[in-house]
Formats: sequence, C-alpha cells, structure tokens
Amino acid sequence: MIDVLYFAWVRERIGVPRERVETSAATVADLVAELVAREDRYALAFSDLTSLRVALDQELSTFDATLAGVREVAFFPPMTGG
Amino acid sequence: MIDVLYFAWVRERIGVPRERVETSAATVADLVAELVAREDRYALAFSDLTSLRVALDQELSTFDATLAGVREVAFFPPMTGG
Amino acid sequence: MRLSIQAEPFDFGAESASFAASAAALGAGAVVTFCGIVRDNDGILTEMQIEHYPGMTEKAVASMLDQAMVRWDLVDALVIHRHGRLVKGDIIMMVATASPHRAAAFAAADYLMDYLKSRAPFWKKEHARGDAVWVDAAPQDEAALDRW
Amino acid sequence: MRLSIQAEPFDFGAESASFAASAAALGAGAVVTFCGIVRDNDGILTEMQIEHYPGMTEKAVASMLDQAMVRWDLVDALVIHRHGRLVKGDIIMMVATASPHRAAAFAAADYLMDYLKSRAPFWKKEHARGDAVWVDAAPQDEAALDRW
Repeated sequence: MIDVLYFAWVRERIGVPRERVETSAATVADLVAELVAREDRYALAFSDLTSLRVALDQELSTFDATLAGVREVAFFPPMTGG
Repeated sequence: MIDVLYFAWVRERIGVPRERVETSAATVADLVAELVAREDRYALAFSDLTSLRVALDQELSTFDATLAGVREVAFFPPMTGG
Repeated sequence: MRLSIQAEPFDFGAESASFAASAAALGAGAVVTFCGIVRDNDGILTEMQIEHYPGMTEKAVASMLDQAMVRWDLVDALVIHRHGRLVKGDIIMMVATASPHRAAAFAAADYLMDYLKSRAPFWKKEHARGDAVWVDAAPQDEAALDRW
Repeated sequence: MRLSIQAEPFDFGAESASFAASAAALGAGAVVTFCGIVRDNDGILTEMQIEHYPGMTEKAVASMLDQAMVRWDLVDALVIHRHGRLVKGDIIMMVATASPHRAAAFAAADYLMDYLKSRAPFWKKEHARGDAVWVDAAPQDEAALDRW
C-alpha cells in the first residue's frame, strides 16, 4: 500500500486529493500505467507526462525512479511559487 | 573666479572645504598645477592624481577637461557610498 | 534562519525591520529583501488561490535556505510564503538575506527566488470572470535555474 | 520615484512597507529592497562619519534613478541615504525597486547599489581607538560597474 497525492489540476482531474493504492509497481512509470488502466480520469490526468512532476516521500524525483521503500508518491504540474 | 571645493581627505589636507580661486587655467590639470605651485598643502593633496576624482559643476569629469564656462570645480577621493 | 508557510497575511514592513535589526546585531552589512505581489494584468482578477503540499513545502524551502546559507556564507535568511486565498495587491511571499557584503546578499535572494518559483510545491490558480485557470510555469523560470 | 539625502535616521521597515503598498497599487508584482548597515569588523569602531557633496549628491542619485527607471521599465524606485554621524548597526541607506517581474527589480536594485557605491559623492570615515581613517574604495566596486 502506498499513499498517492495529487495537486492542482492533477487533483482536479482525478477528483481526489489523495488515496491509498494497492500496488506492486516497481517504478513510478509502472504505477502511472496501473492508474491509467483503471479509469479515464487517470488517463486524462496522466496523458502528458512531460507536463507532470513527481515527488517520492516529499522529494522531487523522476518517472523512472524505483518505488522500493517509498510510502508517499505525489503527482503535480510544474510548480508556480514565489 | 571659480569656486573650488574639496572633500574627505583632500579637504583635510588642504584645510578648507571651499575657496574662490582667481585663475585663467584652461583645463583642470592647469588649475591643479597652479594650486600645487602655491603651497605645500596643495602639493600634498594633489601628489597622486590617480587617487583623485574631479567634478565640474557637479558632474564627474576628467583632469584634461576644459574649464571654459565652469563655475564650480570639486576635488575628492574615489567615492565610498552605499 | 526562519521559514513560515502560512495562510495568514504578514507584515512585510515589520518583518523587514526585524530581520534587518537582528542581522545588524549579527554583523551583517547588507540586507536584501524581495516581496511578491498579486498582479492583475487584465483588470479582471477576482482572486488567486495558492495550493501547496504541506510537509514537502517546508522541507523544500528549508533545503533552499540551507543551500543559500552555506553557498553565500550568509548571516541570516528568511522565507515567508502564503497559501490559500489572495486578492490583487496582496503580498504573496517574501525573502530576506543578510551578509557582510552586498554581492552575496543579492545573489542569495535571487537564487532563493528562482528556486521558490520552480522547486517549491506551490501552484497558483487565478479566478476571473467566473473562470479559474491554473497559472502555467514560465519557461524562463525553469531556465533561470541554470544560472546557479 | 523618490530620493532623500538626509542626516536623520529613517525607518527601513516603514519605508519598505509604504513602498511595497504604493508599488502594488501601481501594478508591481515584484519589489526588491536593499539596506546597508554600519559594520564593525574589528570590534573597535566608535563611529562612522559620512561626508557628501550637497547638490551633486542629489543630482547624481536622481540621474541613477532615472537610468534605472528607463532601463528596467520600473514601476517605482527609491533611494534614501544618510550622511553625518552613524554608529555600529545603524542603517546607512536603502534602495527599493518595483517592477512587474522579479528579474528587472533585482537587476535595477543591484545596478543602483553599484552606482551608489562608486558614483555618488559620499565618503566614509571610520573612527576607532582615537584614530580616524577614510575608507578606501574597493577595486571590486569599481569593477562591478562594468557589469552594466
């Protein structure tokens, strides 16, 4: 089980800010593939990975990163702070 | 007649903050030569022109500049504002 | 060194003054501050909503502050960043840096702003005329990181 | 745009706050401020005296402000600079710049500081242990002007 969080328009497209996901995905990309296969709202949210960022346990990471030992995955668009 | 002003250690070496000088010097350098010839305190203040700056009518200028039409000449060390 | 991620407004003047006073006591000769303000380019903005990622935001900003403190040997540094609802003219956030000399204070504040823009998990949404649009990241903001 | 060359202390926090508030009303999205503080490297400074050239100072600083306003298309800019007697920890001067975007506000404040350092007619004298020494201009301050 892993906590998956969504922010900004990713959250809006998926419809929830966070959920617990039962997965044996080895990498972030594998997890995304599992989610996309579930429902259209995930396919919509993940249609263009170049416009998405991912954080693993609150550190920026990449889609090819391993999920081994990770408790929290977050997906969001490029940040617009400041 | 021209007003000549001195600031910082130039003022201290010459001993006055300003004076009116009767001169027919054509350039700043000519004026400096006249002053240096007057008294040791001027020679001391003007001993190294590379460490001095000059302003003509309150605009930074150079030692080869003409004094034609100039009413106020100021001599001072490199500025240390901010 | 202090950071605050908060929904409440803050007093830019009072924060600047107390930062400068404490920096002075610590031997700083130069203080730089930055504040970001909600703009309304088209005169139609009703509000801005800033979402953030609680937990990660604090970690990311603390890491930027640590980097800046070490890299420029700062005397002190501060980040305050609001989230939630803001309106035109509101102060969104501020950065302050203190150093013996001005070049380090300027560079560190500039660096913190570049990183806050593109690496701290905040997202702005602009509400105008019944529409709400997520602000796109600007390509030049990402490119700005290459300066460091 | 405002400049003040004055002997009296000024309130950096209040000046920062009012500058940011008026800049916000004028559509600025970014405000940068700088303040310079009297340091005491060796723990022996009794006072600093700042001499200036009344008349030329105002003209020189006004010209720098004009240049910065035009070059970076600023919304507003401010310089306050003290002269006379100051002691350790006193705020000597401040600069503030306001612009729609942060890059211009940073560049303009940095530019103003470089020019104030080396082209505004101020001279600092440090008094310590009965000695009084005119501060030498730093070669890097002159070199910094080549950036612009």
